[in-house]
Amino acid sequence: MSDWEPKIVTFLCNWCSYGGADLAGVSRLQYPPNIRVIRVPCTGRMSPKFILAAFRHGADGVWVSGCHPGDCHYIAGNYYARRKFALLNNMIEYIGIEPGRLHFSWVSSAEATKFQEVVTKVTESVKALGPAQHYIKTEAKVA
Amino acid sequence: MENPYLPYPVVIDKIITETEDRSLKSFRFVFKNPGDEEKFAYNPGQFAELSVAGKGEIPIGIASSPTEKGFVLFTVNKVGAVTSFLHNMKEGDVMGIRGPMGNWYPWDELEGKNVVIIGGGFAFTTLRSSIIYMLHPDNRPKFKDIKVIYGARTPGMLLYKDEIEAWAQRDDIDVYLTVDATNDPSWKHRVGFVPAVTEEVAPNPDNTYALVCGPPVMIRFTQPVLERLGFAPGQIIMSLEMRMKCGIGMCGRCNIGTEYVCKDGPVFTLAQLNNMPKEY
Amino acid sequence: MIDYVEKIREAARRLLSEGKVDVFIGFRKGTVPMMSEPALISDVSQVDDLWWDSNCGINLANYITKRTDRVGIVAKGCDSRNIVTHIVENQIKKEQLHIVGVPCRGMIDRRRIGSSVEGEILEVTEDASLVTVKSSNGQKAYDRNEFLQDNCSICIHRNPVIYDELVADPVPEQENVDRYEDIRKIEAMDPASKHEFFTKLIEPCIRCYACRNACPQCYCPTCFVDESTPQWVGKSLDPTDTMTFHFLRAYHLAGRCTDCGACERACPVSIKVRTFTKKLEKDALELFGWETGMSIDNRPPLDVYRPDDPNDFIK
Amino acid sequence: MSEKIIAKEQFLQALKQLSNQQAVYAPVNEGEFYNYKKLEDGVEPDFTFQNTRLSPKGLIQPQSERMFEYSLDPGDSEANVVKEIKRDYGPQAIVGIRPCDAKAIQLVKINFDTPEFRDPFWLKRYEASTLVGLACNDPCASCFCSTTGSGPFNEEGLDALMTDLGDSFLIKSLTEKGEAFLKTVGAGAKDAQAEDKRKKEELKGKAEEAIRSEVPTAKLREQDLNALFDAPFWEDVAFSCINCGTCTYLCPTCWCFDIQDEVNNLKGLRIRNWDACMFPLFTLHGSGHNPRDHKVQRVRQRFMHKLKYYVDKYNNGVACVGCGRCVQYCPVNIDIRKVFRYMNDYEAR
Repeated sequence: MSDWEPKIVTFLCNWCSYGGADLAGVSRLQYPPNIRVIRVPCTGRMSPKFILAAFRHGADGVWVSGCHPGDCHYIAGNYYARRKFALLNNMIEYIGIEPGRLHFSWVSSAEATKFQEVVTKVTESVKALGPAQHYIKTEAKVA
Repeated sequence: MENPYLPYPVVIDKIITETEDRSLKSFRFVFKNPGDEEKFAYNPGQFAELSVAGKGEIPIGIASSPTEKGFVLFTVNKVGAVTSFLHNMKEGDVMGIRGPMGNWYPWDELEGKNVVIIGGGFAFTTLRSSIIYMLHPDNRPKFKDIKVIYGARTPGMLLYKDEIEAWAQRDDIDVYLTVDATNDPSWKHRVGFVPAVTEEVAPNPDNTYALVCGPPVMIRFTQPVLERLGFAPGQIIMSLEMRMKCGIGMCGRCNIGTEYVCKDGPVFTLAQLNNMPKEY
Repeated sequence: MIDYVEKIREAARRLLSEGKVDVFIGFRKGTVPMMSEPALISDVSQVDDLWWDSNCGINLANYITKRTDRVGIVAKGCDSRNIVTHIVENQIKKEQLHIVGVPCRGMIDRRRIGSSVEGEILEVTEDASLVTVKSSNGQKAYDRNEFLQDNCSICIHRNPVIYDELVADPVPEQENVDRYEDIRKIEAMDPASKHEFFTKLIEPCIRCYACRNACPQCYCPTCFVDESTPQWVGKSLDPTDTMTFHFLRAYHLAGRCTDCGACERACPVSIKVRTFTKKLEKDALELFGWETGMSIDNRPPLDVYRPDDPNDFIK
Repeated sequence: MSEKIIAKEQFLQALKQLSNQQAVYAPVNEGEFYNYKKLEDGVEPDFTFQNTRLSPKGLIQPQSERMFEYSLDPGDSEANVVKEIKRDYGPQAIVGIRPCDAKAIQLVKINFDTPEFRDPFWLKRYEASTLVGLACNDPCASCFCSTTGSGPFNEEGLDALMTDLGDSFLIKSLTEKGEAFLKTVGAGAKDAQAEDKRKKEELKGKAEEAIRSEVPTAKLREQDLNALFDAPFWEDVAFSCINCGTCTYLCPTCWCFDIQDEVNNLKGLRIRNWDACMFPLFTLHGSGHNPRDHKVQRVRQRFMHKLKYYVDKYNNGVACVGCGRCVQYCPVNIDIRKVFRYMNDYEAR
């Protein structure tokens, strides 16, 4: 298992965190290559279905990142998202997905360094947990 | 035990985009295994389940005629998960077809009769099958006058345009084409709705059967026209659509009263439908 | 509770005959012990069909979604909170409704009685404090409080929060109730035990969707389980799919569930499906100070935000 | 065919032994209710049940069942070709099945075994099954089997029928399969004596008398289908319905199913799952049109199917065996016995 590398499905908002990733890229900042980025218009667009779908498809971790509170391109999308995430985060842990598999962050398009730091932290945290065990849809277990 | 749920593997031999909005494509399939084509012996009016591995199955009327050998043809409207996937498939891809299913137009009964074919939009598929079948030299003598009334929203939405134009040139079939509206100056045929054209063409009901296939709104307005012209409910033959899964009368969803559209239908006379609950 | 029957009939008779409502929604006496059937009447002559007892646990708010006529409706505490939620979510207008409030002493749990009583239950009668069960093995009376539905025994809003009239004086509300003892126990488990707990919890599920459909808040025209492009959840009895269904059903009720217990009551295989929704109810209360359906002037918690909402779980 | 008496202890022992050789399903107490379970270590059959919560139909038509498999790997020469799954439909004994549920399997067989098509999945499981019934000495208050063409001691559709005589079971074999079962579990059992048979008759009489719930069926066939379809009582019957699948999934005679494809990586399955006429999706066309869009249409379909369409189509009685499951577990107390009366007694104006 030593060469195992986690796969982390990452949802980045178009206006901030995706820009942060872009800046990290053009600034040649090194970060772990474990994230698979999906761009969303706003964290407010995030449905819990997206996050569950990622886990169902075998993601070892999921990370959602958007604009800092107050900086939403759509004024308040991330404020609404934050409430949804708070409940979802607890619920995910409640059903037995380990804390440390689901992450949220606010990263602005200027925060390339923060982007680098968060990717590193998220990857380390997921890596420490090992491959996801539960809640993965495999071949249907039916007659 | 033969497994009636197991599709025959087929290869997509040809894909033809039929309409200007690209929502309808015709797929010509050839059977992968020799012998399957014979097992898939069908009559015009029947349908089959197109089976896309990983996506599911959809019931589609067979657009080719049994007189056309070496392939089967289906014209598919892009609406749901399976059809959208199918529209993106390519020539040479492998999929499956399962059937033939259901009953067919009553060809024995139609012998020696005049046949009026009334179609609208993309419901022309099994009617194409029927026309090709009747026009085949072996079959043409069995039928008397054949009239075809076919309408679509615009000229670009007509299916099988080249074939239809060719039929229009023949003298053993009368073709009346119409569109709801057009500003295309090259359009040489009628403009108007199918019911109105039917009224104008006024097929004589004596010794005549009408095969009617089209969207519900067309059927709703064509039916009274035919009745006014003197067609009895037993002379009006229609093909119904339903959500289906098994196609063999077992999964339970496509019934109208006691009849399963997949197995006892899809072809019913208006006389039969008049005795069935109005739930379709 | 049985003493409410005449009051409910009187209200229905008055409302229908005065033309104040077009229809009246209440319960009919059931055809088997400990069951009642939701019923709609539109004529005074049907008023005597109406019934009320401790087996009216199905939530009647489920039957008013998107109605366009004027409706009289019987409502217990929880029903009334779901009616509030319906009004807030624009499923019905307050002006259309005439709410006949029922101060509720709790519904009895037919499952618990079923598994506590030897033999087959033939008849169950009740008065203010006792439930008398006649079974194939004889007759016995029980304290009704011992047989309340789980959600009723921890209910803190027994009286309707919105009504046009009450059939009786309000009942005293239960106090010092620990609503979330069971949830805290699960929260304290380690992830593996949680997974095992929930796997076992939903193991009997047959995906009949009775829990979803009994819920007044489940009114989406197309439920996520029926969506095909994309398909969020498989339709077979695969355990991960079943879990996905229960998770998303519950999550969709975040900040909307009143813990009326209709889901659990409806489940034909006795799954304690409230175990999912109660967690969200608890969190909505703890994180946002939210109790569902208490006033038509409050926006639901996921429809609003505060700048100082919990943020410490976000990096 | 023979009748034997076997002590309960001995019978349970013999079942256990049989379960080492083949699949044996029997009612098992699951806490609040009983269900059929495969007997294995730690799973004890319990024949003191009234009936199981779920009918045994799932042992012949599993709620979810793999039909076919395929590869989607472009490198695979057989990619996208749907193939049969090789599986062993080894013999299975279903022991303790109630006569109503056994009759239900015969009703369902009409759907899956037709002159034109035979459903291999259903039939292979059916043919591999030995159905060993357990007569109902104490029918439930909501049972109405005797007026739907069955009865607490009905032998139809069974390979053998057991009767609980207290300390022992009287087992009567009814078919070759039943005889083989009896030989296997009844090694050392005595032939039933006249006294045992008398006792059984007595229990039978008592049980039949105990069924007080009844439904009228005599006029269903002569009723006009379209008149029933348009009858005014459907709105009232359907009002309380929440459109869940409880009645259909618990019902032993509901057979409808859905077919779904599922893909994992590059391998796929075609699966069939129980489906229910109560769900709007059941009949939703691709175009968005739905012939049974309203719940009253769906509720009507369920009852019309059971009590009129089936009756007319097959002339084989009603598609209800009177097990009473839907009566007891419908969350909103829609009672099919009432609908029987509405439909049978309906007089169109």
